[in-house]
Amino acid sequence: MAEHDENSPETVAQPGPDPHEQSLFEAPVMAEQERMVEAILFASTEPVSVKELNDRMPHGCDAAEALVHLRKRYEGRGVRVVKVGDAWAMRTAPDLGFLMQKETVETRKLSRAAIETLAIIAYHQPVTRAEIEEIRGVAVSRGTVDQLLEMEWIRFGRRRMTPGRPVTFVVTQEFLDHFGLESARDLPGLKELRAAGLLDNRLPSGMIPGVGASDGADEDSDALEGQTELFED
Amino acid sequence: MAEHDENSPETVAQPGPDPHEQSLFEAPVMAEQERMVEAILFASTEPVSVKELNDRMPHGCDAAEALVHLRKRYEGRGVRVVKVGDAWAMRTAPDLGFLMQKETVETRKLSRAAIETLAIIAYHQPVTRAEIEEIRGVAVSRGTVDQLLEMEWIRFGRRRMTPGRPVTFVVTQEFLDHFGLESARDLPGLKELRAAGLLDNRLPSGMIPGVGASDGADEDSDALEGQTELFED
Amino acid sequence: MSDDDLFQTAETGQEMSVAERLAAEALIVDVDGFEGPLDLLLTLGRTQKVDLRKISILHLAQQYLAFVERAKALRLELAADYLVMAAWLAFLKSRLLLPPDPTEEGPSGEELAAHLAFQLERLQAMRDAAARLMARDQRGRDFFVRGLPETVERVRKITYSATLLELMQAYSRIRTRDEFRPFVMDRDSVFTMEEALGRMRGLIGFAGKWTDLETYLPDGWSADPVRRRSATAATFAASLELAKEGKVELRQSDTFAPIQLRKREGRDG
Repeated sequence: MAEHDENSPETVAQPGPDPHEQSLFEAPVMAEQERMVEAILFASTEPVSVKELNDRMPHGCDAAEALVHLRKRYEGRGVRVVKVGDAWAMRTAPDLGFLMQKETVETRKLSRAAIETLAIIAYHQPVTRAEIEEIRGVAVSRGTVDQLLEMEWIRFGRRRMTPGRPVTFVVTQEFLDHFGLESARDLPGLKELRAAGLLDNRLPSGMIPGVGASDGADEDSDALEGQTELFED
Repeated sequence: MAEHDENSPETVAQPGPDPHEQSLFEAPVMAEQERMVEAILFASTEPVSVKELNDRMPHGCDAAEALVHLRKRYEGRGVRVVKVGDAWAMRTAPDLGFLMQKETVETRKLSRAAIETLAIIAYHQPVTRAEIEEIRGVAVSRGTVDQLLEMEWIRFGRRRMTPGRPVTFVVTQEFLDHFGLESARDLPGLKELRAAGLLDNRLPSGMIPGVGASDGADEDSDALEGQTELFED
Repeated sequence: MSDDDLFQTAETGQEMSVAERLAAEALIVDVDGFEGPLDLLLTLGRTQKVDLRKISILHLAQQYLAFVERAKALRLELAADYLVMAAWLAFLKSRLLLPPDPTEEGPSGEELAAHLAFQLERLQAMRDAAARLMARDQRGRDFFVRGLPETVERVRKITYSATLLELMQAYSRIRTRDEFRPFVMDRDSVFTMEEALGRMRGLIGFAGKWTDLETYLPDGWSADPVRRRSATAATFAASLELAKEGKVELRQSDTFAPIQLRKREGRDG
């Protein structure tokens, strides 16, 4: 602190200052006063009143006037001089609030329930919740469907023209993009899955002949049917 | 995030973005980028790296260039834009420190041992405990190093590739920030000390008694290497 | 090594007279600031008021040894560093006093002294550097950080990932779950006796004439030999059951000739 003698507080804030003596020291120029207000407002943990500014600044300063200049200087900047009650503070410009967020992206694996539900929708679309449950053999939680809707991988399709007019689910373009599919038709049927060794059967495949074949065939026609509906709307 | 949709990261970061599509979103003008850097630096007590600035600003921004403009703008003001290692921060001008009595936090008084140890680490980094002891001629107490580590003024550097693979100590960004240094290269008198050979860890091996002498000798060549490394980059 | 290790004042003080204790404390005040032998040498060197590089190591060594003697006289415990340094200085002193022995290996007394001077100079340089460092503008004392920082909100954006493979595996899992029942049979190619019985019960009402058993095979079970075998066996077993029940009559004209059946009239009709 030794090198800043020209503004040294000792000079103006020494104990029991004599008013006559003080007048010997001229108040700093307005530009300097503006700097002072700027530094005080910047470093303060809470808004500072004009009185307090004047108390902290050297004798003869006019914090109110310095504030006018400072406020003008910060107009349109990323930081503003704002009045908070009777006091003053510096704040970041409200339109830049979005910068005060730091986004961290975390990638998680989709839960088993979610991916199964998604698979059923993809292969059977348009499909109702009841149908999904029938195929999966377990109830589909609301959260799972909501998650898939939120991810925009599924959306509501047309209502079924059956009693209760249940909503159906279909996959979205977003889904196709994510999985690199031109259309849901491109999803391989069970026969192909089996050929590719993707069926995680624990039984030797020879023991269950035919099952995949006929099922797969059903699937195909089903999927095609769904597709037509999907791409019609 | 709603108010800056045109630069929304979601828009440009969707899977498989088309490079042509990206160019549709122009980065904000430099004046606007400067405002953004201003707001981010202003709002943070910690120095912010250029990388983090770019991460938080809209796509296509050049924080490094905006910083050049901003730093210039704040020249001579009550608040300054300062470089701290690889990062940037806003700090009040040191000549206005006298206004801030209220803000002053009573810092823990460091012992003479701690101050000397800190200086040795700063000027000789990366430096091993044995080397510190050799320079000071006395064992370094655990408490001293712990205190400096706790204050986050020093941290562990890379291990020496010498027998025992001793850890080294280096100073931190926090240290640079506290003492208003842009980098460890800016330490006062560094050049003169180096020119005088006083930062060389030269040691006729095995002839000096006392603490850490032999260790120091082993690490001799390495220390020189380390220093070069540090001050070259 | 802290100063406390250096002189065990607390314990030794108990046994001393007041005068002795005062004398001891006087010395402690003197040495209180010393952190180690180099530090002490540096201070002793400074009292000679000369440039460290030109310091008389011999003179310094003598002063140091005198200091250690004095400290020992006060029965203060000296730390190992001090004693090692004392021994080394005594050795250095002897080297500096005696003419160099050309047959002896190792650094000369002058070289040792020069290095000691270097060490002292380096320590002094570090002390000065430390002082300059501490004299700098310091954060929180001379310059200040933002008083009211805005917290940077950490927005955790979670993206879920799934691969096409996982999707297909999930679907396969669901669709093949039914296959995992125990004792799974080839249901497609097996025509059970129950099925055959059910089928024949519905048909025999019209079978007034002898008809080949084979005509009772269900549609689509004749072409594939595997299926045909199963259907034939089931139908045959069913016809035996029906015959047992007295509902049909069976006949076979010759070995391996076709089996024929017809509805049995009369008994319950």
